[in-house]
Amino acid sequence: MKPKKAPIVLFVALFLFWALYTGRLDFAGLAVGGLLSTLITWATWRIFSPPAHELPRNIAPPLHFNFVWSLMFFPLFFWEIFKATTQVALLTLRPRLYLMPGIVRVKTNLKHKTSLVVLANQITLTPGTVTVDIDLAHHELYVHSLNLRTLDECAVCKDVNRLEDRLRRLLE
Amino acid sequence: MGLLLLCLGIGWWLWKGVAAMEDPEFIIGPAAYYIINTAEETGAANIVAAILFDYRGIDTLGEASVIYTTVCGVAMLFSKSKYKRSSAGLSFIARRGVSFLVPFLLLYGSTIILMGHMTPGGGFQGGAVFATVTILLCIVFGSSFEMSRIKPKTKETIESLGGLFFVFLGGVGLLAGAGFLANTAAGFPRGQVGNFLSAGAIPLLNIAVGMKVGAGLSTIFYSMVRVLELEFGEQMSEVEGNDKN
Amino acid sequence: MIYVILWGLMLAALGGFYRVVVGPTVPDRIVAADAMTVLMTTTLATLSIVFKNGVFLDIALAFAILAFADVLIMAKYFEHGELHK
Amino acid sequence: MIQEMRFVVAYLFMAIGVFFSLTSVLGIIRFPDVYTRIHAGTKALTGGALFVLAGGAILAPSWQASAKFVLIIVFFLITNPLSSHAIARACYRHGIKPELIYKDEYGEKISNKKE
Repeated sequence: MKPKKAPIVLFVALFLFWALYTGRLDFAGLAVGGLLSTLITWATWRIFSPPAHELPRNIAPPLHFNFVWSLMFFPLFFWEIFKATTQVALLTLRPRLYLMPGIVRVKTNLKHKTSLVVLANQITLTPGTVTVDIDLAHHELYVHSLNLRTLDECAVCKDVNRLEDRLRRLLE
Repeated sequence: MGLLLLCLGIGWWLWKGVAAMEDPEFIIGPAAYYIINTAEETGAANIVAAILFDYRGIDTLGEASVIYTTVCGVAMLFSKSKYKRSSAGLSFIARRGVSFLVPFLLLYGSTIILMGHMTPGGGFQGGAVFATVTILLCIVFGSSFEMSRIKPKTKETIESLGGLFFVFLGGVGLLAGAGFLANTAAGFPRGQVGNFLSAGAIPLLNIAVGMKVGAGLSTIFYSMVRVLELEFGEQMSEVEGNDKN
Repeated sequence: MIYVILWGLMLAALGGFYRVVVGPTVPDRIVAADAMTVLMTTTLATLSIVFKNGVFLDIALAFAILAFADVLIMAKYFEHGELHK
Repeated sequence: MIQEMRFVVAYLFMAIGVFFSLTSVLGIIRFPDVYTRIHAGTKALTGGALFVLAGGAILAPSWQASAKFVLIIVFFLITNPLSSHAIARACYRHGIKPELIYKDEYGEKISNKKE
């Protein structure tokens, strides 16, 4: 997201939050909401948008939001959450636990650090994996997996790379 | 097993207590008076806020000044050194996530304060949310970041301004010849129940208390944290240095 | 019907409480307590339907925010050995 | 008719959510060490809470209440992975070793850094 676009996006999000939370669509409510959103945007948009040293212009392309792909992305996202939940449920209901946990290093190709963070959160919500740490210098994630399946090659990396491709289409 | 039975028993007892609130015979004595007459007399839909700021406004002034006294006492007790700053925080994921959440939390706190006369909430609760935001910033980014954004002096100023505003609003009642902290009797418009501009001075008093509580609680947090650091700082200094992410 | 849902959520919270009491290490207790707060938030939201009262939803959101701050504070305390360093 | 459909769908969602919550708590009790317990405590619980709250949003009497349910869902989706990540990292940095582990590339990284 370009630095100039960030306050506008933040203002719209805050205003939407106000309208949804209070549920008042009369004039006074919307006016107070607009005033408050403007104030808070003015006070905090520097925290919200990525700082300048994180975003060297010539290397990292600005973050944008692909609206058409998001219509496909979010159903897939919820489907992944559902799969993760059923997987844990099936694991716990078995009489013997078949676990093969381990921590794996996964290399990613995302250029923007904010999209890396989104990827990390998404990994935590999808089947069998929790992000333990992030290495910003090498763009690597350390992922704790519930079931490695094989010890030699990285089966978790394939899952993560699939998610990463989806996220790149959404954000970069 | 005994623990389980105890939990179930307490749960059943609480459930009976909550369910009894549905019973109309539960409401007797002064409660019935307030429930029937509050909306008409003060214009506030939230009965608790009306009682706090209208029927017993002077008590609330006393309660708010308790916080001021606490801040003064804590600051006097632990004023041996200046605020020590540090930039140790949590990982980058937590930083980015919390920085995304902070504007929404601020808007949530101000919503609680401003809607205090209609929905549950008010100055004390919204101020607590504001203090939570500053504590989160201190925890996640390290205290030097938080203090560079919001100076400790600014917090003290905001707290004093909140107190002054409260007393000033009470004084308006005196000027109108209706007694200290009078609400509708002092000429504040009552408005329509459930609207934004209703209940006279109650929203303004909510704002004053919110300023006071938010700034006061975060100042107390910082003073306490400094004490922890003075006590345990020497033992833990060797753990430093493995947090460069 | 909705009482069955409520009892189920409370049973789940009781299981979390078992882990809080027994849990061999401190992070075990933190994880279980976090689970309990999530369940409590859900229970409060469900209670708003039982009593037909929107108050419980506001309380649920505030409770969720405080629980989140709690977990982060515990995590930092655990990582650094103290809060302010 | 539509009203009955709404009730059926909402209670179905809520029942699925309660089932997931119960299994996740069972996972917290049964799994061997902290890291695997975090798996159960994050994923299954987020899913369970999400389903119960979605059922509540369908069942809610007015659109304002539904909007609040949706806000709680979004809040959970943002904060739950954050807090579980914070706990996992803090555990490892504090020095709690996993009891059952087949491959550990993170430990190698930390020990390399210290030397």
